[in-house]
Amino acid sequence: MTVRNTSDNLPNPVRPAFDTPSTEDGVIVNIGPSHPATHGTLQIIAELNGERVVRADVHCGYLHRGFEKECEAHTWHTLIPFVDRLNYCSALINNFAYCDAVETLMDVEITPRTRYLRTLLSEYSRIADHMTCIAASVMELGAMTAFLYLMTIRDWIYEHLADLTGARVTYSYGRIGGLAHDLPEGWLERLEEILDEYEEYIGRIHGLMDRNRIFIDRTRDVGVISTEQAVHWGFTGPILRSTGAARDLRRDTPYLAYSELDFEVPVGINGDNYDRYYVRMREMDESVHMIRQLMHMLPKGPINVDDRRCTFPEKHRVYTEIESLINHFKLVIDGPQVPAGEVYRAHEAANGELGFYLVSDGTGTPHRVHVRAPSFVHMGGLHKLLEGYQLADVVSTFGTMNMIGGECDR
Amino acid sequence: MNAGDQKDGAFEYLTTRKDELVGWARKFSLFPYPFVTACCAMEFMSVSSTMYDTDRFGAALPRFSPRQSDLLMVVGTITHKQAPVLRRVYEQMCEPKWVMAFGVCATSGGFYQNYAALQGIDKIIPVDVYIPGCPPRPESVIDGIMQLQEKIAGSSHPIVSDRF
Amino acid sequence: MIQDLVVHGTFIVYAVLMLMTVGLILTWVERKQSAVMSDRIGANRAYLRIPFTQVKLVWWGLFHGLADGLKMLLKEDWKPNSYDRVAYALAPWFAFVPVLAVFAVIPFGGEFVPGTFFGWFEGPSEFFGDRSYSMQVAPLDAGLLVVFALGGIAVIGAMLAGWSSNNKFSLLGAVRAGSQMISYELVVGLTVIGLILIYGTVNLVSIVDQQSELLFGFLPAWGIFLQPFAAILFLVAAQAENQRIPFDLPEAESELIAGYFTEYSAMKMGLFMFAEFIHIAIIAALFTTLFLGGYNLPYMNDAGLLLPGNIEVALPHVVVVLLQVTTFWVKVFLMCGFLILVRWSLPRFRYDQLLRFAWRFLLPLALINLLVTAIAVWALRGVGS
Amino acid sequence: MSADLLERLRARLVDEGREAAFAHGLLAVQIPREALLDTAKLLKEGFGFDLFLDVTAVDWPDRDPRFDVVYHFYSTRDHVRVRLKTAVTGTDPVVDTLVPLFGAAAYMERECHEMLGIGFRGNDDLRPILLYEGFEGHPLRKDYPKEREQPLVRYRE
Repeated sequence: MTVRNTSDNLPNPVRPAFDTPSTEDGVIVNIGPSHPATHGTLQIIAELNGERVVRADVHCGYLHRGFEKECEAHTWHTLIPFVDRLNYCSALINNFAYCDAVETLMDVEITPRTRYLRTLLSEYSRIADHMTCIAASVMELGAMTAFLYLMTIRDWIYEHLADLTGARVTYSYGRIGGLAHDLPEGWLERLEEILDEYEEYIGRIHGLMDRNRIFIDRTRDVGVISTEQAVHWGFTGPILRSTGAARDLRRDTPYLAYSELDFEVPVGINGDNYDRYYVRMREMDESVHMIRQLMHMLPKGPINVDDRRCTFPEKHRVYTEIESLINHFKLVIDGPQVPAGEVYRAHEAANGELGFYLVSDGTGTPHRVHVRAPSFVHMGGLHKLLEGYQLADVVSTFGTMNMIGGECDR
Repeated sequence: MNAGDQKDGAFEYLTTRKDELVGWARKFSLFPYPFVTACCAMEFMSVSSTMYDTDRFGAALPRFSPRQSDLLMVVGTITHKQAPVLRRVYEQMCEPKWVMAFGVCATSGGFYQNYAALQGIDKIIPVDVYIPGCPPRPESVIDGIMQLQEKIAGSSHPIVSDRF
Repeated sequence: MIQDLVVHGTFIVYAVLMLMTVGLILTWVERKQSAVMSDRIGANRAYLRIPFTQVKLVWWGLFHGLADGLKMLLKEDWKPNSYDRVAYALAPWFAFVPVLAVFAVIPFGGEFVPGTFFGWFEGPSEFFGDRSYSMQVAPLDAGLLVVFALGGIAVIGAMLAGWSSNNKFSLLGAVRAGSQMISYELVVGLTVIGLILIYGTVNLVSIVDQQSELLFGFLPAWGIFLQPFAAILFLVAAQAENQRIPFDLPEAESELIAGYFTEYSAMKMGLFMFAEFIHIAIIAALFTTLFLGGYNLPYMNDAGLLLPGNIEVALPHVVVVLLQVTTFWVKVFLMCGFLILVRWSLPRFRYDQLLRFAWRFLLPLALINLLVTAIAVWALRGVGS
Repeated sequence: MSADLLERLRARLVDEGREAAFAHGLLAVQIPREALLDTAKLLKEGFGFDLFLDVTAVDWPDRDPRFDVVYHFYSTRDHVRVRLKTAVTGTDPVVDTLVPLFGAAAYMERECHEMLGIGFRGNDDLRPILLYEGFEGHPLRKDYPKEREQPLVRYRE
């Protein structure tokens, strides 16, 4: 039944940058891709001297699913589900960033309600994403109970989003020129409840971790990076902010409704793992603050723009008017006709600058879709954060980097 | 079953009792090896934590060493680059072992029909349970685990074989 | 003579059975307690069907441990290609047996007079006469030293396992295990010397006996009241020797896969894991013996109750023995629960921090504790008393 | 302030004979490939575009310089973006590497190399990063069939 002893014939998919230790007592250790701490999609080939990492060679790509190629075979609309699966921790932010890019190219202005709703849902997703990141990184440090608390509250968020979108993780909720549908009855009331629960649970995490001597020892002054180095290596998002630079696209180049919101940009001091943890914790609080404001600002009105180039006609009109029927068919079969041109739009995703570079040749299918994925850039500079620290620090540093395979490898 | 395996009643009775006992032990002690790669990881985290809690089925002590695990949970898309790693992990696992394809990508490649994604892990390793969904809801994962338990309880467990 | 054999044989069987059961139950306690701590339900599906009926006993998932054990027995026993065969096969036993053997010197009850115990049966009563035994497998005068001697062997298991597995992660785990256990063994030893100073003996029975007295007429003279710092230090160091979170570096899951037993499968792995659980019980038993008055119920000695104000209530021997044995196990279980509570609350250390913690923090504290104890004992009793 | 900066940048580049125009919120500059390194240096040192966002390429199979290599830069001081575009031919798709200027370029150039076959002169570490050793062809080129698999493991059956 089983096939054995063929292991030696299996090819090695990567070529390490070094295969002999640089010193006599060095050992080369391969960590990943199937290692409990590397999320299954990263391989770190490290040279150890004792427990100290001398050199590290980071390989990603184990989750390269051909997203960009796949996009060229789909219409502008039907590739939204693929976009979801880039950063699957916060799929809605990807959705909206992509839709925003296409809308910019089409020169469509979204309705006020959609604008506020997208902002609200982006922040809501950001909470879920940061929660996943913190949960995973504290679990890798051995704190199971904190992990399970965070999972509980995240599950409520997932179920709540499933209430809205029909899916727990990958929502496909954004549409070019709007959203799939409006909020269901009672959704905002439940949101209020969840935010209250969130505060209680996050209080427990603060109690378990913040001043925990072991946690501080494990994360303080580990994986330190300076602002200059971080910018040099292209880091953005919480990792850049942990170094003390208040760079946040929501503040710097406001999009959606962020210019009308009151929020702070939390920054760290050292750029170490503890700062990254704490920046994420603070950002979640800011997100909650923003959601509370948005719940009151949310205007009434339509959610889809009245633009026949991208918005589907209402169902009853499809069944009664020939123009709408043809319009529907054209949108489904040919896709929205996006004017030729190219655009780069970036949103502040949970991990950093998520940019969509779209090239259209004027048809219903993109000519080229390129994603500037924060995780991928972060992996490019990861070795800087690992070298000189201990083997055990690989785990905590990698955890706070929040590498998401789908986004990194696309 | 060939002619040499003709058994009398008492022996058959003992064999079934033995299978029942071994099946009982094996089905309630499934140490999973989480081969977690993609989006399904989010649901894997959910299903193994508080709200859904696979520990209830005795399947929540993840052993990250393939030697010590019984159930290979392939969670997420397997790409051609990942395939040798998965195959190697499968080969390193000790008998008896079961494989669960968690989500459509592991089952069939999902909607990634392109050069990079492996079109279903059953092209390289045998699979016992397929769980559909992109990603599957935790309930369907639990259903998958229970179906696997039934399968284990209902199959025969040879104690003396060529391998073991 | 034959009577001694019978009694000690019974003790050995009882100790081994009890330890196995406790180990098994602890696997369940760990699962359930961690589940309760994180609002889960925990294992609850494994059932035992009473033969020839359809009655299924679930008992809150108690049988999951049995299923685990049986499954591990029936799993393929894998051996690495290039390895030291003997070392690889012996390693789990080196980890398991010393832990089990430590229990031999721990008294789990007070004076046991079989003749009186079986008072209402003619046969046993005559057979045993008026012999009396202290309830422990090996009544050694140097009991405490034996504990440390055997505890030192357990590290060899981890080292052998890591070395013979032909795996870099195992080797790293073994190196970590070696340095960690040696460092913390030292701390454990130093914390206990304070107690030895106070009690003036290394005989565990006599140590427990002295704890049945009262301090100031109302406080049980338990080690924890005499040596509170030593108790805390002992607990920390013992948890470290047990290699559980926050000190589980030799098998740190997210760093070293499964540490020194990464390459072990089936029951060999089971032995390592089981040894860990029994080790919890042993630590709890040692702590109980040294610091919590052992089998002593407060205000009770071998004769009966001794309440504050010198009120004595005599109890029959049977009741005393049963009470003592029960007290012992209750204390052990409470301690186990506490150790598991710690394990599920804290993140783990880093290797260098762990060693620094032992050498720069615990060791000086233990030395200070020892010094203060020595001065206090000298001042209270005078030299040479 | 930022509009002012971009206007100065545009004027400077137009003076050097480049094409520069605003499109969808950023300044897009078309440069010949020889000028890439100098322009990038000018952007980084002269105008403060310190964050290297992205490098990728676009394949136009029917056009004569077949590939457009596209760079995006961001200024963390002034919060503006700029896009550099340079065309290279299908027969000699090579540009200069930007690794000495921006560390972030290393990974992205590796990706661009394996995905579209663009060479980066001066970057000696162009091992596959998203793909694997032994993968033939460049999947993001329009002439690579989407479903052409190159499995590493022999299939069962």
